[in-house]
Amino acid sequence: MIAESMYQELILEHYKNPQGKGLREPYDVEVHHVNPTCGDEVTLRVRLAGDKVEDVSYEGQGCSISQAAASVLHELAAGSDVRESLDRVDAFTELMQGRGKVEPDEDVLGDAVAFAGVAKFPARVKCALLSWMAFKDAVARSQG
Amino acid sequence: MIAESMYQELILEHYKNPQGKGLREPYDVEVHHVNPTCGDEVTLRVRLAGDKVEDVSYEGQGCSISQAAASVLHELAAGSDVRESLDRVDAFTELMQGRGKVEPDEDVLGDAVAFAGVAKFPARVKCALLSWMAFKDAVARSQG
Amino acid sequence: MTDQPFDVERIRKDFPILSRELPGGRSLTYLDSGNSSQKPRQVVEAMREHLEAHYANVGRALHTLGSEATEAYEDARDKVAAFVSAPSRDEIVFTKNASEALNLVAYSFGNPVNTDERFRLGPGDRIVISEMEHHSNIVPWQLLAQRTGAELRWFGVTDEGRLDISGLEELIDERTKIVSIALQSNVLGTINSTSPIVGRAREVGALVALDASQAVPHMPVDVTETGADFIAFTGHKMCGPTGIGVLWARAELLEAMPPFLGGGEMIELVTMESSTYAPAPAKFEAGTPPIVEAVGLGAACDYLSSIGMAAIKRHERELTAYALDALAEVPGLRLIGPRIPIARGATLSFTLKGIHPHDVGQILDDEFGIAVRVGHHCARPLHLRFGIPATTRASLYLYNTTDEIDALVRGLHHVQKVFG
Amino acid sequence: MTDQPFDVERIRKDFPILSRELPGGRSLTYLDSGNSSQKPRQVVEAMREHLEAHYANVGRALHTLGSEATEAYEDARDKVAAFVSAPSRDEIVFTKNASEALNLVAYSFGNPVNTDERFRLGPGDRIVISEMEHHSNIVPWQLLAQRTGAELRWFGVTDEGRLDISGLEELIDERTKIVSIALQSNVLGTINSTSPIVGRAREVGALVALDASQAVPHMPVDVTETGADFIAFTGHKMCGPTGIGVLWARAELLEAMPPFLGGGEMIELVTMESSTYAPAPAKFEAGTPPIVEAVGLGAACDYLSSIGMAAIKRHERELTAYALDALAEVPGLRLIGPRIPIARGATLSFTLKGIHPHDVGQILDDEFGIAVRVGHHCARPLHLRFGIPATTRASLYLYNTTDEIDALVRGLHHVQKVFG
Ligand SMILES: Cc1ncc(COP(=O)(O)O)c(C=O)c1O
Ligand SMILES: Cc1ncc(COP(=O)(O)O)c(C=O)c1O
Repeated sequence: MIAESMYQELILEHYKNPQGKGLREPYDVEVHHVNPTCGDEVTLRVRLAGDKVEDVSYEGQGCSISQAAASVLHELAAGSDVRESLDRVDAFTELMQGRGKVEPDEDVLGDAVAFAGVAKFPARVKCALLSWMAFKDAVARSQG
Repeated sequence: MIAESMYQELILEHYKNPQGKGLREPYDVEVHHVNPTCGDEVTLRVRLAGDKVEDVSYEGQGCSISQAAASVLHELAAGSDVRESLDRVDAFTELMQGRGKVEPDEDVLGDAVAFAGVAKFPARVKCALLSWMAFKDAVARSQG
Repeated sequence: MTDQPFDVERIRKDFPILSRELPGGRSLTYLDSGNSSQKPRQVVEAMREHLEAHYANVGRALHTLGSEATEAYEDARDKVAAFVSAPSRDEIVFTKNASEALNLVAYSFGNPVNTDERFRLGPGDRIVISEMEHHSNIVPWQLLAQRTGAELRWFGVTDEGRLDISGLEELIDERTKIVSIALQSNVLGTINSTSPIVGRAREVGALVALDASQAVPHMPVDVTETGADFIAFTGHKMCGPTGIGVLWARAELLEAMPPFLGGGEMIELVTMESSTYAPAPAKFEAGTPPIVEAVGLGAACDYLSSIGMAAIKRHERELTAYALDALAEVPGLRLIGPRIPIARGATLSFTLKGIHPHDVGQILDDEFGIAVRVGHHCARPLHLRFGIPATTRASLYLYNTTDEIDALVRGLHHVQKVFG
Repeated sequence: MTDQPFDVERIRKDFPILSRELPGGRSLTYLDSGNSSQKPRQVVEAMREHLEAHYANVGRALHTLGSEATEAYEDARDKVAAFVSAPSRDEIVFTKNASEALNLVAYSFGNPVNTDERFRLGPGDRIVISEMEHHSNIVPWQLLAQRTGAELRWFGVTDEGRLDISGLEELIDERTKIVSIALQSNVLGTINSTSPIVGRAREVGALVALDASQAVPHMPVDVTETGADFIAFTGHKMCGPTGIGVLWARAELLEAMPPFLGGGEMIELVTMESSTYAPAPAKFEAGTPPIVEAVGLGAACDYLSSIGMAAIKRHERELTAYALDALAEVPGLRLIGPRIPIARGATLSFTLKGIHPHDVGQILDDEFGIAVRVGHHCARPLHLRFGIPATTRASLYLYNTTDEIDALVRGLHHVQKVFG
């Protein structure tokens, strides 16, 4: 099983009821990322205000993992501190690339720990990371 | 074990008391063959008289297998029918290259069946065949 | 033997993993044999026994274990040769997998050292493959084209998932040196008819390679009958272990080909300045070969032969017919590949409307212990051809049952409920 | 752990084959580990267990078995990385044996597609090896020289069996692109000091490869400490299975190198026109990898680590000192290689005056069940250097005892009686 069923439900929940989905104005930067292996796509916008992430809005298509991951990202990043949200991206990346060996820190990752089980499937890691990488990219560009 | 001990003794016997060793006159053709892998060498002369192999004389150096094989060759070929001796070479070659799967025919091969066990060691097959191949080559040349 | 009824329950008992309980108490429904097959205990046991009682290096060792190991290794070559009716055991080269076998063939072309005209390749020359190939029968040829400047061309695929040979004469032209095609597609299940391609290749003097990775495990294959020059397949898809593949090639071609990997065992005579090479197959088996893996593959050939490849093929055809009908009932299911159980194997790839294959696979596994493969199955160009990024694939083998197909269909209905 | 006495009797119990009875009731004295080592039951059992309970293809499968298999395969990479202190697990490429690893490195040079200056190779450029190399570290470079027109040069060997680096500066000159040397000779036992060679190579901008096939099984090897760029070794000589070898290379070089074998798993994105490649190590692992073999190799690393490589090295040094003294007493015995147990491993090659090595090996095996290797041990140029066609080689490992050396010496006396 990819993860405990509680977490599966959480992923499904986010998939069926994505948080903050849709592209919104105003935004600083828009990026478009594709996972060529499975065709998943995401268009993502960020709006920063000083040290804060004011909004993360997105539109995309793909499997439940990639869609739910975008929803969870929105939940965790929108309204949070920029530095903190980037740390969270790093923690999530580490978890995903950890082949199931990295113990997720629920304090840092919140609902994103639901994806822990994905880390055991190299082919799925990119699905989970798609929107997170897009977010990191967008933040870097809006700061750069 | 390379072969039953009776056969080993037979090989050792031929090695220690090689039959017909030494290069003799007259001869029709002399050939020199080398086994590059282990450095074994043989110089071999044949003297044919019509359908008969009148003499096979040889000189060489190498392991007991290659030396004994030359001695057995002499015993079987010298004084025998050319056609028959070439058939024997073919049977011996088949036995050696048969990876231990070919049942030797003692009527055809005589003492040469002692080498049956060698066939299981690809690295040794060439030792046993060295003088026999030289003989075949020499006969072909003296007929050609 | 082939007249006996096919006793799938008895066969399943030979595969310990099939009765394994998955975490959460799920039982296993393994429908991913096209990816890799499971191993009967006869194969596992042959390997264990060899490791514990007969192991040594082969060829060069002159002691008892060395002789036993050499005999076991070379016996495996005999078994594989017999399994595909090779004219000579010396035409069987052991590689690490089918991919290495195909690369070995590709690297024989355009080698500046080689003088055989058939293997000369450069700008203006042509390599022909197809759009339904596995990446392992695409990338080696792309790399070859890049190294040599030759041109890579390919057959298309029809909407029904058959090879489109309408442009055969133009595609395989006088400049073509090599044509390399799958005998059976790992996505569509399509079994390609080789005779038109071989016939045309002969006309223009091109050589023909067949990727038989998905064919040899599932039907009787007689290498000579295919008319091909090279045939690649792989141990792990035919009840054998990982770490071993096979290249069959006509003896005369193996002789003409330059060596690929250099090292121990493939040589005749080495000096610092230069070397001469052993005759095939040793020439292409540099270094210590997959000894224990060969023993396992030999045992796999014995196992499959004891059941009979014709019987296995028949069983799979029955499963395929059953599965095609069953899947046709699933709403929103689009099958990619032939819809009729003719000239196709037991590989069933499909999409479910509105649901990503990843999600199909995850729910099937999570809830029912059903193992299918999802993604592009190392055949991305074929998926692009059908305008889809990925499919769900159920691939069946001798140990699968109609009950398992029913389970799959039930699982798909559930998937549709979850994501509905 | 390393303070405990080395309990060789306990270790021997882990290797079922060592207590096997040979035909004719002979017991086995296995002195051929340099050719291939025996396997402890921990390794055999790990492979059996994987095959019977966790087997599936790796990476691309998304079901429970696929996840278990992937985890087991990638865990093995972690274990191997830790075993040789690799800075990153991604620097561990699984190949089929050491020979493939060395060929992989050789094929990275002079590839017309590659643009990295360090790997460009053509006429005027130089490849440097040594006269004590195994054929697997000679022939790949000869083939490379032939393909590219580069020049192959080599270090000589002293009468004592040491690498002759007196001409170091001349040999490794500004035109040198790659130097490839054995860390430990499979005939002489000599352990080469790499620092002068690496130092000189750095001066001229050449890369350095080490053939560590005979080193990694016998002593602690820290890849970074060697200073080398590439290190090759092989599973079957270190208590692991056949069918798997390892290439370690610095991450940055793996990135710069062109792909070698093309196929599934080594790609990122494939279209019919062209492909992009996965990052290393996947880039160099085309096709289904040696999954079960990796599991076995991982278990072998665990096994060796549990005993301790330093302890194994110490044990072998004691055996070597004992064997050198014992063999020195045998009349007419000429040792080829260092006579003192310093900077040399437990590999003892020798000739017996007037008796062909083939005969030595045959009698030792036939009469006493002693397994040694006879011939040129895939190092013919080295034998030519010493003016002999072949030697008898006893090569020892963690499970060997001084009693077995005594048995060898008794056997040699008997051989001399038989052929006296
Ligand atoms: C020094 C050395 N290099 C390379 C090899 C080749 O290893 P493999 O046969 O596993 O490719 C060997 C062993 O045969 C060896 O002893
Ligand atoms: C059609 C086809 N060709 C080639 C391969 C490659 O086989 P391997 O992974 O054993 O190299 C596969 C399987 O992955 C396949 O299905």
